[in-house]
Amino acid sequence: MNVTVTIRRRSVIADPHGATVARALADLGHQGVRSLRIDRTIHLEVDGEDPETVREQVAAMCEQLLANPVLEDYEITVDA
Amino acid sequence: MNVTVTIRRRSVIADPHGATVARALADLGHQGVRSLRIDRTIHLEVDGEDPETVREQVAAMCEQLLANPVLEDYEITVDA
Amino acid sequence: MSEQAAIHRALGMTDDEYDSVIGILGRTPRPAELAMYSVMWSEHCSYKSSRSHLGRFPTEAPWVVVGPGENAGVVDLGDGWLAALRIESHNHPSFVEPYEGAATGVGGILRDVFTMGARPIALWDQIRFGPLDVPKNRFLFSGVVAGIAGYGNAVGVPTVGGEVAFDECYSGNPLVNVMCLGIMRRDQLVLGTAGEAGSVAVLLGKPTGRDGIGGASVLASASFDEEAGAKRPSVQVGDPFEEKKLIEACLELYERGLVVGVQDLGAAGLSCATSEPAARAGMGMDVELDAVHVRESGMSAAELLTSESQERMMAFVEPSKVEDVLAVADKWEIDGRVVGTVTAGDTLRIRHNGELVAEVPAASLSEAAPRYDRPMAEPTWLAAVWEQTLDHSEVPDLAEATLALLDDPSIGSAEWAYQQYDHMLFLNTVVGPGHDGSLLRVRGTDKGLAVSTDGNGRLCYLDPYRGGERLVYEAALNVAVTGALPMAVVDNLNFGNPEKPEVMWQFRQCIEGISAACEHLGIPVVGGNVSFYNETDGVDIHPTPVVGLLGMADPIPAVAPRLDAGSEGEEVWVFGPESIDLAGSAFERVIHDHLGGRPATATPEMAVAVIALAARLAADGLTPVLHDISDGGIAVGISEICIRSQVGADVSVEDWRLLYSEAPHRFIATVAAANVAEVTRLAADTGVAALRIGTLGGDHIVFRTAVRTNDLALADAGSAYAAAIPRRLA
Amino acid sequence: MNVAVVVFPGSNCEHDVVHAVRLLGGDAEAVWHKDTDLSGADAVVLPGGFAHGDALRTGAIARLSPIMQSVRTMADSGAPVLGICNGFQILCEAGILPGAFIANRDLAFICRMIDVEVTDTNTMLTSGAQIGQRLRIPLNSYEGNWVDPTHTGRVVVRYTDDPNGSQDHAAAVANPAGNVVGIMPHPERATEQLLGSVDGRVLLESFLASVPSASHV
Ligand SMILES: Nc1ncnc2c1ncn2[C@@H]1O[C@H](COP(=O)(O)OP(=O)(O)O)[C@@H](O)[C@H]1O
Ligand SMILES: [Mg+2]
Repeated sequence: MNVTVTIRRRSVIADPHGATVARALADLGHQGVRSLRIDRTIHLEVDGEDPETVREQVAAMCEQLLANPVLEDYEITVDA
Repeated sequence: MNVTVTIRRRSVIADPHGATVARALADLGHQGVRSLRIDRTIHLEVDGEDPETVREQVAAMCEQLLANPVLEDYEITVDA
Repeated sequence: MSEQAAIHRALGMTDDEYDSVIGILGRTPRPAELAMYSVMWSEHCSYKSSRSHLGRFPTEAPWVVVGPGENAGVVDLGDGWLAALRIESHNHPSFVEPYEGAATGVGGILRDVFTMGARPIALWDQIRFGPLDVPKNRFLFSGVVAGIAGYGNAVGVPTVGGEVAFDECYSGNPLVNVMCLGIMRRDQLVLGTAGEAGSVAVLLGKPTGRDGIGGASVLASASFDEEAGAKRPSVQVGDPFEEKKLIEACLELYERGLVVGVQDLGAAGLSCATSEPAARAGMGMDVELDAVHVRESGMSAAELLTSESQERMMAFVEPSKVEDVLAVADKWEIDGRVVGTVTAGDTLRIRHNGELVAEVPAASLSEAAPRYDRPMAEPTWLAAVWEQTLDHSEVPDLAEATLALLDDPSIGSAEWAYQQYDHMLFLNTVVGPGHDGSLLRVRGTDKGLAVSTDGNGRLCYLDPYRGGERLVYEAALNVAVTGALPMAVVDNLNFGNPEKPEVMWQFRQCIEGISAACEHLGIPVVGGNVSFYNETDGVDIHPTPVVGLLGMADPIPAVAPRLDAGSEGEEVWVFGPESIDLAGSAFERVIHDHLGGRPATATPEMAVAVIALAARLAADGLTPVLHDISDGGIAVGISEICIRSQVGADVSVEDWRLLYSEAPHRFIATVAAANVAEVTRLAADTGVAALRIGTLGGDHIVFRTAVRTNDLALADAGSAYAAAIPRRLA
Repeated sequence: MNVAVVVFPGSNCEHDVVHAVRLLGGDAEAVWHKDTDLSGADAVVLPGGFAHGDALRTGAIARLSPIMQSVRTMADSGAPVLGICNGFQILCEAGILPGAFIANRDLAFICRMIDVEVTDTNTMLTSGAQIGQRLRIPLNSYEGNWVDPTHTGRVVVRYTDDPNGSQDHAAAVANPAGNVVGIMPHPERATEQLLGSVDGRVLLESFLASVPSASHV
């Protein structure tokens, strides 16, 4: 099954990359950019039939490795 | 307008980090992971009325800065 | 044009070259064979335009263990220690993708050194770009620096020095050269040989993908034009983590004596790593491409044979030791596959999907490569350029001129770049980046190794012979000021299009100059690299050979001279001929935007004497600061000492031009009053002129001359020097 | 042996740490990350480098190595546990120290001497130093920017001129007991005058003094 994990930096945490990109865009003359956020999206192809079991398995991967709870929230979508 | 840019490393280009993460998941006992790809998703809020103009503007940002045209492809979605 | 011709031409092969392949095989080549010959016979791999000239280099000395011809040169340091060194260019890949291009350049030069059995202990980068007011050049410069940092830091080899320079001629064609130094115990030396018949070829490291397919011919050996972008599929991606594991695994293999030979996979990938070791051993080899571990499915034999996927090594192993070798690979978490067997005879046989895809004389891929004696002609414009001298009748404001020089990005502090490099790892860096030469201690001995890398395209443009000569002497003086004596040279010859007689002439002249200087210093050239076709839309870069010179201090000075070691009250002396030479100088470039005249020739006897004196002063600890005089002359030299030592200076010279003269064989020293007698005596003994030009003190740098006196606030000099690069990137 | 220096694939500074510890009269040995037995060790150092190539997040994969269980056990038992640079990042990823690391404020790798100030001497790393003592120690990191939304971290060494944006200018952070400390700059790079500074000695000497059997070797 195809699973997509979106990993989003908590808004309370500073984001040097986002800030730098936003500044650079402005320097390039793209004034109209109001806000900018960079997420990490992880696409996985996982064996399994039952979406729920797969989701749980991927949730475990997130807790163990894919996301850092101090910095990030994650969201799992199991594509049909 | 809200715009989402998905930036994906070309599949023919080596992805050392992706490979290392896949190996780590396997070591953790998550055998069922067939493939793994890490993309960047950039959420932008951009001034403008006309979706097409906004799309073009964001496309310019991708070419100039957001994506590395040598290694990556990008996809722009302008949310209604 | 026949379809066949279309194919071999598309692979960058001329019709004549194609015919000689037919001559060798006695038949038309199979596709995989054609692919192999096309990469192995590319300029980058075969040196077909340069081989005949490289023979000019002096390569012999009692301490040479391995000269040119192997992956790296090796010299004997004594007490059972050897040093391996090599320099490589990654110019064109870095233009296509600056981060990965520079990163894979670092990866490649590291492999050349640890292939020999040595542990890489330090890197030096020599990078040249167009002016920073052009956005593309800023992008290339910051990308290249990030790539060197990203790879070097993560792989765990410190980058302890190098060069950064900017000139219009590099705008469409940046130069990215990297030098690596490694050390090993004598018994760990390994060569790129396949060994006896029956020994087994084990491919170690990353899986093979379609990286840099045809990279050797497409990227490294063809010129640029607007369509550079079309060559992008050839981009290679580096993985320092994999390389780090590969280094540790290989070093363990050497320590345990598990291999008979090793060959890294660089340009031409498997084609090179099978044919060259076999040829060196006078053997043949059977190779099974299906055994090669791959990243992508459906790769053709030609693709597998020419892929430039990074972080791969070919080890040649006695059958009885294959298991141990695979176990070591397993421990370090890298892949290892048995892909071939060395055979008696000289035939390289390659199978894929059970089919014979190549059957060629192994040696023919390297040794039978075409040699071109390309026509040479002195450029018709040269004489005219020599006429274009400036008379310097009007005297500049000495403070303003010096400030302008300090603010020049080629002269100002390179800290913006080198503070991105880990330059302290391994705890060996005694004198690091930001000085004339780097000095590393060799732990477990009393020895110190010094390296300086130097290039000067403008000098070589004005006079390639004198330019090449002066580069070697400058590099030698740079290592001497750390207390070391010159030992060996590697060179990286960055030139334009060799099909132009002027370029070939410049190439030959530089080689003559470099060779002459090495002969006078009694040091060999032990390795190097040639990069041709550095041109954009038909315009060649200045001829830009880069010399990497290794020196040894035995013992290492207790306290080596440093630019930041000067203090209030010390006298400032200049040693060497008091001569004025402004042709090709930074002063004429920055202040007059001029490039003309003929640079002064070197004086071998003086060079030798000055180098010996500098090394002696450093070894005896008589001079807290020793600084060679180069770009910007005495004015910039003393300013650098003042800025780094946080103290002013008051200097006076009769003729103001002496402040900016870049005449060779001169250095500045600061000397405590108590040591002046001893220092001047040593100078007299060696026949080197000594001129006292002032003292350190105060918070201004004062320049006094017969016609004019100006003074420069130390603080202003310092901020101009520090901001020269960053302010242009902001 | 008394000080175990853990080597992950991608670690770089293990030899340097072993060298510095021995120089200061301690006894140190490198231990492979797949080993799980640290029973012979009185103290542990997680050295600098790029464990697992910094894939995903720095320290993310290393924290899962078999040996980390024993490191955690030692930390809980009150034994000295020191994380330097990447080692600090791993201790945070493992939750043994609070907070996490993000990219330097200016998105550039920084390798240079920096000035720090000791602000807390109640830890195994700082016990021999004075409050307010200034030290010059090399920094060498890209992700040296420490964040701690919980504000529970105990900052024991601060940058005097913050190079990377670290919260509270933190250069070193300790657990409440003070036996676990992570430090971003490299004390082992400042133990010999020949290399430019000996200011790292006071830290490593404190660390060794706190190691039961290493104090007078
Ligand atoms: N400019 C040069 N001066 C001296 N030796 C050189 C020079 N250019 C190439 N060589 C030598 O030619 C040999 C082959 O070079 P090359 O094929 O580039 O090696 P690799 O495949 O390891 O990069 C090397 O030993 C190198 O040192
Ligand atoms: Mg090689």
